[in-house]
Amino acid sequence: MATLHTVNKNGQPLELCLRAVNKGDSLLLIEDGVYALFETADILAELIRDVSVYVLEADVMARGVTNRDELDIELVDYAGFVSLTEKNEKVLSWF
Amino acid sequence: MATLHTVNKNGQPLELCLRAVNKGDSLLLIEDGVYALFETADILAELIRDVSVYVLEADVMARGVTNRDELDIELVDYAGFVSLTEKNEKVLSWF
Amino acid sequence: MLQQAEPQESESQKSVNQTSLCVVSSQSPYRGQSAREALDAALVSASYDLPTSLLLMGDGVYQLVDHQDPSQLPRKNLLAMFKSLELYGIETVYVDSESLDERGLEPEQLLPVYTLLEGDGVATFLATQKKVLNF
Amino acid sequence: MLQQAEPQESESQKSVNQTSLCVVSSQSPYRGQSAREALDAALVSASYDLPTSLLLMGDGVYQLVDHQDPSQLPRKNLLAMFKSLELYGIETVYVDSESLDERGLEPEQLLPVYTLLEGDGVATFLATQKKVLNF
Amino acid sequence: MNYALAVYGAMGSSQAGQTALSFAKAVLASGHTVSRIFFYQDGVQNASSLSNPPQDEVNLPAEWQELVQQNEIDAVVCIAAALRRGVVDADEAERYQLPASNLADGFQLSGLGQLLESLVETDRLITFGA
Amino acid sequence: MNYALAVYGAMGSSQAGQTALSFAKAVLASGHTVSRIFFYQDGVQNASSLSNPPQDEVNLPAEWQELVQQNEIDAVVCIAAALRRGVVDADEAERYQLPASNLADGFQLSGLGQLLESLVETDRLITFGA
Repeated sequence: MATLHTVNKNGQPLELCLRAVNKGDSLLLIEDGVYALFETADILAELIRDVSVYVLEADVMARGVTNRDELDIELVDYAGFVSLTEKNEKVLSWF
Repeated sequence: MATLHTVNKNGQPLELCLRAVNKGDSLLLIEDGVYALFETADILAELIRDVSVYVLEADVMARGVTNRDELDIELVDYAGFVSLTEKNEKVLSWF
Repeated sequence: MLQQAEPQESESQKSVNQTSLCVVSSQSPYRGQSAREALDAALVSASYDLPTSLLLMGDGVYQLVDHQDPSQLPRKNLLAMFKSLELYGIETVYVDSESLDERGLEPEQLLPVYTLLEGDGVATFLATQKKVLNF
Repeated sequence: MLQQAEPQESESQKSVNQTSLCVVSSQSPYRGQSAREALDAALVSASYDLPTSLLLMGDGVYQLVDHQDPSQLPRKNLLAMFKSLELYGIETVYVDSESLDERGLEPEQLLPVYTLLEGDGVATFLATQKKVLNF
Repeated sequence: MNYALAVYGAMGSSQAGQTALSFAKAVLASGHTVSRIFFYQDGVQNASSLSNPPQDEVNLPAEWQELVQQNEIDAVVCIAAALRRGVVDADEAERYQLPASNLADGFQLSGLGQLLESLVETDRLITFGA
Repeated sequence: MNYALAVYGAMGSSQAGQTALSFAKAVLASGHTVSRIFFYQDGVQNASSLSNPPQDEVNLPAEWQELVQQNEIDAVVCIAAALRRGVVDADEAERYQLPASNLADGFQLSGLGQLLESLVETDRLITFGA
């Protein structure tokens, strides 16, 4: 029963999410959560070994957050967000 | 021109305040800022060499935060809060 | 804000009975109404006879710190609500051990009404929950 | 929300002229309206001919990240406001260097309209300011 | 699939309402159903009939109103959360002798039971936190 | 001394209003003057006439109202912040053809200039952030 986790800011929400993910889960960074690409790229780099990590395009563009090419992180639009909620049985929101 | 700094939560507000204080300033922890007595007692212990640190009684009691006896941190009520704003020419609020 | 299921809601109540819920509460008790409103959601869930648990993480662990007295704020004492959770059918209160460590809190400083989740406990527990509601 | 001093406010405007103001902005640009409303306060201050500066700290430094395009949110582009600050009389935009470091940001990633404060720069600068308004 | 959304943030200090609105539109565009949107905590401000932002900003309550009316979505505002924060309909205004009401058309006040019902009965409940 | 207060938080997600209220009472009890309280950002919700919390909670707008009326304090709500968040007086409601008004008696809408005036002209401006 895979879970999609959304994270909407760094600090506590991201930390608690990291404590709640299981192998095979997915993580979608939204809103201020996309700043993790700047702030905690090292944590994300470790995380993507077990978890698929996505960022929401509208929020990335709004904030001028350039994707880190060396990281395997997929940019999704809102249709992609919906598709992630279809594929995972449960959605947990960390905020 | 001494300054009173108020901090109403840990994390960014406390960190930015630490970067803004000068020797002789005062720091008053209010609201969720009083949790610093639990979380960052080590930082406060270092800080009190240069800065007078106070905590607001109503918020300490509300949260069950026991004062750390080994720290020289004074408990003030709202009258004491007012008195601190009299003694310092400027009041900066970190939130 | 505890609500009982109305007679005409028996159909939904029936389907409610087929699952279980964990309310995750990660906000401190008195900053705003978030902690209180998370508890309200758990209480309403239990009042529908839905097996309900509560998981305190992050600043949410501050909700259980003993000897809280918010009468000067003034605010309602959340600790009093925790003392009566069992009466309202909340089965278990879980506390994330790592969140205590990060805050310099010892388990003895909390109201002793909880089960500690250590190590991978949180991830393992949440994976078994059919429904999770975050606050 | 830029306001000009009304004729009947000339007395207060006069006393306004005797001091200077630093607006400290420490929130990210698009979460809520905080960053926008801090800028508004700085702009109104400058419109009273009060010498006004802006200091970005913490998540506030994200306001200056270049190539922001919030049209999909949709939200007003804050970067466009920063580009015209000088026209409105905001003297200097200061950026806390440590806040950039913590966020893995290089100075080149920001719109080049700021002065970097390094080391004790923030504390020293704030001590010289007669009036400070935090956001 | 049948979706429900929970929205906990107000426009002044959170992006939750805007994100939830865009997500709801994408759910509908994908051919799914949105049966209910539940506004809780500060999210109750999304249902105010008195919001009037400047021209260059979105009027979120108006956007929600259009979406829920065109798609026959149940837009429920938690009554306890709303009363605390000064969002009331005509009935509550009369009951508590308040001077006016400000719940926008298309929204209805109801209890937290509606959130739990959605959590149990829909295929997905997506929460948009503050 | 002459004090002014700035309040940026709403009761749902911040303690700012409650803290500011207690502080204002202590300032007056110390023999000082409070000339103005300026409500900005989400703090504009402190001026809602429609808040109606349960009996065991404080009705903050009502408490403010009593304080400012008894002590002749200028209670100013930032008009731009308020319009965004759905707090309006009768004049603004008419101007923008909104269905009602919800600014409590004792408060007045005005511009940010009032905040800056207080910052410059009073001895102390104390900000209560969200």
